[in-house]
Amino acid sequence: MTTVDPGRSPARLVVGVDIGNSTTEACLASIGPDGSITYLATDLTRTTGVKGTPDNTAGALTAVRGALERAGRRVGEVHTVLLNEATPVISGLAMETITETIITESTMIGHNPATPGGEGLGVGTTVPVGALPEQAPGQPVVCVVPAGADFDDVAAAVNAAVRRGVDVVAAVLAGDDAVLVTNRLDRPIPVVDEVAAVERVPLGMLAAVEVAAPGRTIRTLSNSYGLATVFELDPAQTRQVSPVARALTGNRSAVVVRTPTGDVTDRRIPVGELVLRGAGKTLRVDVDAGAEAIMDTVARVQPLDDAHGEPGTHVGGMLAQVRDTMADVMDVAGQPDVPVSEIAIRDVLAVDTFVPAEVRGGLAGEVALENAVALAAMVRTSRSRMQLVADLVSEQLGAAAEIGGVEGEMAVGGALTTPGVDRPVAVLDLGGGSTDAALLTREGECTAVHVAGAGELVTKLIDSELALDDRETAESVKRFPLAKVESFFHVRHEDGTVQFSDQPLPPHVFARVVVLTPDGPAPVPTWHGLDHVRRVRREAKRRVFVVNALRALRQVAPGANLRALDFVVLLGGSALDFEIPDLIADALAPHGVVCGTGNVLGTEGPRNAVASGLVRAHAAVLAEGARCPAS
Amino acid sequence: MSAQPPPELTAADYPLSIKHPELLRTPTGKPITALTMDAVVSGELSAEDLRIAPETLQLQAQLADASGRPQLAANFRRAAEMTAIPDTEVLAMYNALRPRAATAAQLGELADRLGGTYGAPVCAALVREAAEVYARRDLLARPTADVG
Amino acid sequence: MTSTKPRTSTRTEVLESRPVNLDGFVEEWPEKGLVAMESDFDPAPSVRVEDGRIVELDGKARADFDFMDTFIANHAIDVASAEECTAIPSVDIARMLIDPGVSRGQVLAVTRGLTPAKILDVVKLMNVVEIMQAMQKMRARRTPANQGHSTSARDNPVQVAVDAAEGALRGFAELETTLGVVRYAPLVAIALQVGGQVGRGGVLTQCALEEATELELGMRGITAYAETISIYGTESVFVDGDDTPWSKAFLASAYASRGIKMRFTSGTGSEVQMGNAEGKSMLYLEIRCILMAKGAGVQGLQNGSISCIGVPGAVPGGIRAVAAENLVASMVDLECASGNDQSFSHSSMRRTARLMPQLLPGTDFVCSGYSAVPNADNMFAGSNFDTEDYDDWNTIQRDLQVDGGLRHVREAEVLQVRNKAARALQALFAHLDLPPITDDEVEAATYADSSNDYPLRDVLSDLKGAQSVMERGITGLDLVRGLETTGFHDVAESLLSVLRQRVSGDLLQTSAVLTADFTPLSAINDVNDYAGPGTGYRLAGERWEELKKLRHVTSATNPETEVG
Amino acid sequence: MTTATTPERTLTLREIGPAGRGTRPDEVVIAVSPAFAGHFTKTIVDVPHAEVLRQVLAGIEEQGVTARVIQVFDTADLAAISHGGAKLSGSGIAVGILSRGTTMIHQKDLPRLSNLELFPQSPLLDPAVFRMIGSNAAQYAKGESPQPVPTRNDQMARPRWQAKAALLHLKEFECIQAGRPAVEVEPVFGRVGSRRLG
Repeated sequence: MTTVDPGRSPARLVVGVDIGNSTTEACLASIGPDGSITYLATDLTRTTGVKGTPDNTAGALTAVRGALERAGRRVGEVHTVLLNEATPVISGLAMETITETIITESTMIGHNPATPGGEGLGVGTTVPVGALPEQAPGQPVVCVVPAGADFDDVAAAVNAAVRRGVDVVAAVLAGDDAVLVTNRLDRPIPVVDEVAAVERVPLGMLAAVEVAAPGRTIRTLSNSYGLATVFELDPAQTRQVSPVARALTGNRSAVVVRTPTGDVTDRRIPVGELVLRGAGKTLRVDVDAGAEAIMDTVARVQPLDDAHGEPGTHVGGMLAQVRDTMADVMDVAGQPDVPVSEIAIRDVLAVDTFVPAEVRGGLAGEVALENAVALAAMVRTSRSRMQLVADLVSEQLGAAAEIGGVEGEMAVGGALTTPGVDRPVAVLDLGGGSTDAALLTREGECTAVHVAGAGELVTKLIDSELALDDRETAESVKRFPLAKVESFFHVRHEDGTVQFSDQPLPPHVFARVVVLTPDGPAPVPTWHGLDHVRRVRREAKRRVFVVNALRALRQVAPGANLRALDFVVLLGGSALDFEIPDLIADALAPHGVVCGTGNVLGTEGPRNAVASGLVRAHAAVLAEGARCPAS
Repeated sequence: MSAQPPPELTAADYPLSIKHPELLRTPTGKPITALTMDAVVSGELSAEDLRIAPETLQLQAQLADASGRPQLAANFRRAAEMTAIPDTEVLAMYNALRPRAATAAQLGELADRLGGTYGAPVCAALVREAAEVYARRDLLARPTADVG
Repeated sequence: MTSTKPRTSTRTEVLESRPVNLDGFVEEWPEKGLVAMESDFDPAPSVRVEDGRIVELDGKARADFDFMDTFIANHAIDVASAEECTAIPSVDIARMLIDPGVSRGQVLAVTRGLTPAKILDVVKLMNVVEIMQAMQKMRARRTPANQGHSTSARDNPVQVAVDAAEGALRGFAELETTLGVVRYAPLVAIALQVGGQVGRGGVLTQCALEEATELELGMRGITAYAETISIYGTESVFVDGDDTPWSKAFLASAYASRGIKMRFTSGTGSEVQMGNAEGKSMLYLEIRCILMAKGAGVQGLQNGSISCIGVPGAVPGGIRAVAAENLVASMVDLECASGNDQSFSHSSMRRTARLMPQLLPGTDFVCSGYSAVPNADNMFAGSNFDTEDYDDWNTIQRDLQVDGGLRHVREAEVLQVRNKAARALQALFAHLDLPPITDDEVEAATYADSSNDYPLRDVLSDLKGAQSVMERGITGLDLVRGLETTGFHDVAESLLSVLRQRVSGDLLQTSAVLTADFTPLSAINDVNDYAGPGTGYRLAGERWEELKKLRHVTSATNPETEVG
Repeated sequence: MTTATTPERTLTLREIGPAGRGTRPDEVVIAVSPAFAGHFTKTIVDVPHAEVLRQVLAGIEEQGVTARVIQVFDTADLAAISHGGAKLSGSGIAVGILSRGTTMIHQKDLPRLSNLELFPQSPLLDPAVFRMIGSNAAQYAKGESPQPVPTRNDQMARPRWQAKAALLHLKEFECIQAGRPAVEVEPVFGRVGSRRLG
């Protein structure tokens, strides 16, 4: 420290430090008295604690020391550490299911067992298999078989009844025995199996059983007029059963029982209101109105001042929790408390999604894809604890530490070091909890916004839409490409190319859809095919990142006109994703925007923008150049 | 079991950490008394400082001999030789000694490497003995792998 | 069904319903090795030395040796005294073993030259009381001890830490853990180490895993010792386990070269269980394992059937054979961690009887894994004793005045160390930026019994944290630093003292443990000097006063109150 | 009909020739050990071998896949039996079954000591589990991705079954006929007290 005298030293060593939600980055540079910058080294480490809190100090020090080590410089040589004004951003996620399918009076079985038996349509009265010996010949019957019955015995009982003249036209089984039973019948009939709650099938009622050939779907029971024909319905009754037909569409097998008031309904679940305040207005929107309605409302109250959810609902709970977490984070000994009332929700993103849910009243664990709304919310506070971090860093390193500027502005500064980029430039920082945009105009004016929803929401959508119930697997599906293991020695990638290997693949991935992680293929526990998984993954990314990219850029673009943007530079961890940058670039292409992943300093890729931006800004001040005014 | 030179330490010198801390050094040359909390907190110590030195294993071998445990002493002498071998290579050598994992020539090379590169004659002798027994008991790797 | 069973007596029904009848029992089949220790198919003892080399062993010429014979002949048996020792009548050696006038050292001078069949011939002469009598003298360390398991059905590190702390406080000298989900290992091993040191400074810990990871955790100073290095009594089973005596001997040296205490594991029944006993009795094969371990120069052995206990447990005299195998380990001067560590019987009476041959004479570790968690949380598939048995165990120690290594501890003390262990781990996780432990978890851990009593953890974050421990190269030093800077100075000092021991190598000596004042206590400085009544380890003085305490003891001064 | 106890079925394996390699891609081979349905008639927990085989066959048939049964005589090692079966299977998938009930699903390209699914705890295998094993084997043969059959665990299986399992293992080894090649068999099911074939 004795060797550094800011007044006379020819060059001073500075370190820009960017404390982000998940990573802390450092950029070490030497600045000449004329403001000329020589970049020496960068470093990256995990952020310690929540961004904007004193816990960040440890990570900041690690990054500074790491950069110094790479450049072969000593701690004592550092003149100034430049920290970003990192305001804490906390995001929360919630999901509300807003539809529910209910079957009453056990009217319908539509669970699509993997292996139904026989083919065709059988219509008759439901009779338990045990009562077949007493059944009088003549009337067509549908045989209902309870759990535990042996397939040989069932086949023998049906064959015996048929030989006596009983017209057994179809069967419904509890066990997974349909093929076994049909293979043993003298006269084949359609059989639907794996009906777990078969004891609740109404007996003595008229029922229709339909099974289509492999690879085909049923035609009669999924058609309202087919049902009308089978059950001799009048137009009013036909209107009533149309939901049944709709629910069975696409199935290979189905059972419909005609009961006096049986029905299938698709009900909307009221899940409460979202109250949005901004632009001098307070608007309310029902969450079950769906994402489009919510986002329209959000757009009408821009800029959003605050949002609340109805107490007692998931959304209400989530919004309250985000607020509380922020209050806890800001709670530092020796500092005045931040009242919860001062912590506001500044953005909300709603996304339509669906969750596979078991149908209420179903007899065979039928699953319906229910509609749901996923919400991401973000809270910011104007207060930060960065001064504390700066003090601690200064004390530990024995160097000056100053808080150097607003993140968005700094990010733009750093992005400008990407080869081929010039003002006006917009950056999109694709993070874990929020997506941030900033614009630097030709005149040097800078505006920045943060919007809710980023990588974590994508993971959540993948997790629920594929019914994985395992965030780790969902995270892998998001991050790595898919493949199908076709044999122990080759996989087919999602683009259709085949890759062979010399070593046999591990047995647990055999015949499975896998994600190709750096540690090798990991199975995705789903019965869906590769194409479906891929579609879900890409849709989730599109609905979050593409929607947010457009939303955020519109907020910073002059006159909300995307065409007014020339260059868009993607930054942040998710800019390293293998397809998100392409998805965003494709969406921006029609607006004539050049969009690509940043390459900060020509070497760092989408990393280190803010840290190097801090250095640039500092150098500019030294050279008494113009500085981007705070927005 | 060849006779060892007369031990300099006796059972009464155990435990060394209490009776003879002055004899104990880390592989980095620090005395054991330098392993203090202050040194840990200030970051002066690295994981390397918490390893055992070959000289210490030789001292423990003397104690084992002095208490009538020649096999234990021999193990410590092999261990003293192995302190110089990197972790991954130790595991690779272990794997080479598994049944039908290496050919006679490969085991011979392993013994030579131990005896030459690492100056580990006792370990080398163990590997040569294994090679001889494996040859007799059909436990060498077969030239053409038969995984069927 | 119309067929009727013959009428049974009400008494038979009562007996049928006794738990012991849920256990399995089988007839002997000596030709296949399904026999404990008395088999006509075991070889007769013999040894012949030429030019300083054993050329005949138990009726086999060197050219016919399998690799166990070769390794034992080359490394385990003292060639100079082999012919002379093996010539001593077996009955004389058996008598030396139980004669208080013959010292342990004098016995060792004979046993070092014995062949496997000769050792079998000796112990076959001994009944279970004589085996115990001999064990009392031959145990390597004078002071007996015990080892505990601390695991969690959910791999919850908080549970592992607090149950380790309580276990250490209750007296376990060593603590062992393992995992359901292996990737959790780094967090659970850290938890075991921290919890153990909170309970009692100087406790040694280990995490049972596959060799490479287990060695790595040891090398980093996150664990202190290892014991799951299995050996087998026939060549074919040894090869099936993908090892040989030479590979295991090499591994033993690898551990020592990193300053890490290690013992092998073997036990009666494993060979017949795998169908390759080669027609030899279970005990004969186990004696071969014991001598192989001796020859490898490993300081000790975990034996007593271990995970195959159901096999000797089902044949006549099987538990006598298990007692004998522990004795043989001790009489060839190895540390013996003597089993009692796997679910053994549905009958409590039988569980207790199986323990007596180790508890009464005392062994280096009476259990090589007493479950310091409820058995449902025991990831070693259940132990012979668990947390429910603490009070019974303490009472048996007090009734018979024997030291089984545990003691009764008052509730307030238990709660205090559990709470402190949870808080220490909470602070350490925060310091290392590992997934947070909440105050609710600390509170739950303080008062919990099983994993069901804890809030669920975020497994994904934990696994990422566990991975980061490995990636960031976190070592024992980082744990010390973290504990020190977060104010757990005493815990940090204890852990540093344990780490310092690996530089000294003192824990590598036979039967070494670390006392509460961090003195290494091994067969060198705590020599078993039993020489008959009134000598050797006696439960007396301060330790006996400690063991007199139970949960409920009526006060003699004021019978309306309890002491405790 | 559900309450009536079904009469016990019997099983004989009628030899129909040497075990050859199958050509149908839609077949699963079931390879049984030397003492299966011969020296022994039931598993360690008294599930009749007739029921074991019937349920595995049913699981395969329900998936629309065909099955061939072979009996191996020269080994009682489950991995060898299963892998040998897989090599003869047209689909490359086989189910190997030991007399005591221990079962494995294998695939021909895997190393012998590996497997697709292993059910080592013979005391916990009941007819329903054997059905699921057959079903999964057939799904592998079709190139589908079945969820692995849930494995159960019981800490007290050791004291109750460990020694008996060892004994049965030894007995099965006694039935090995070294050098006798595997044969293809036709399972013939009957019912106790009835001449009617199922």
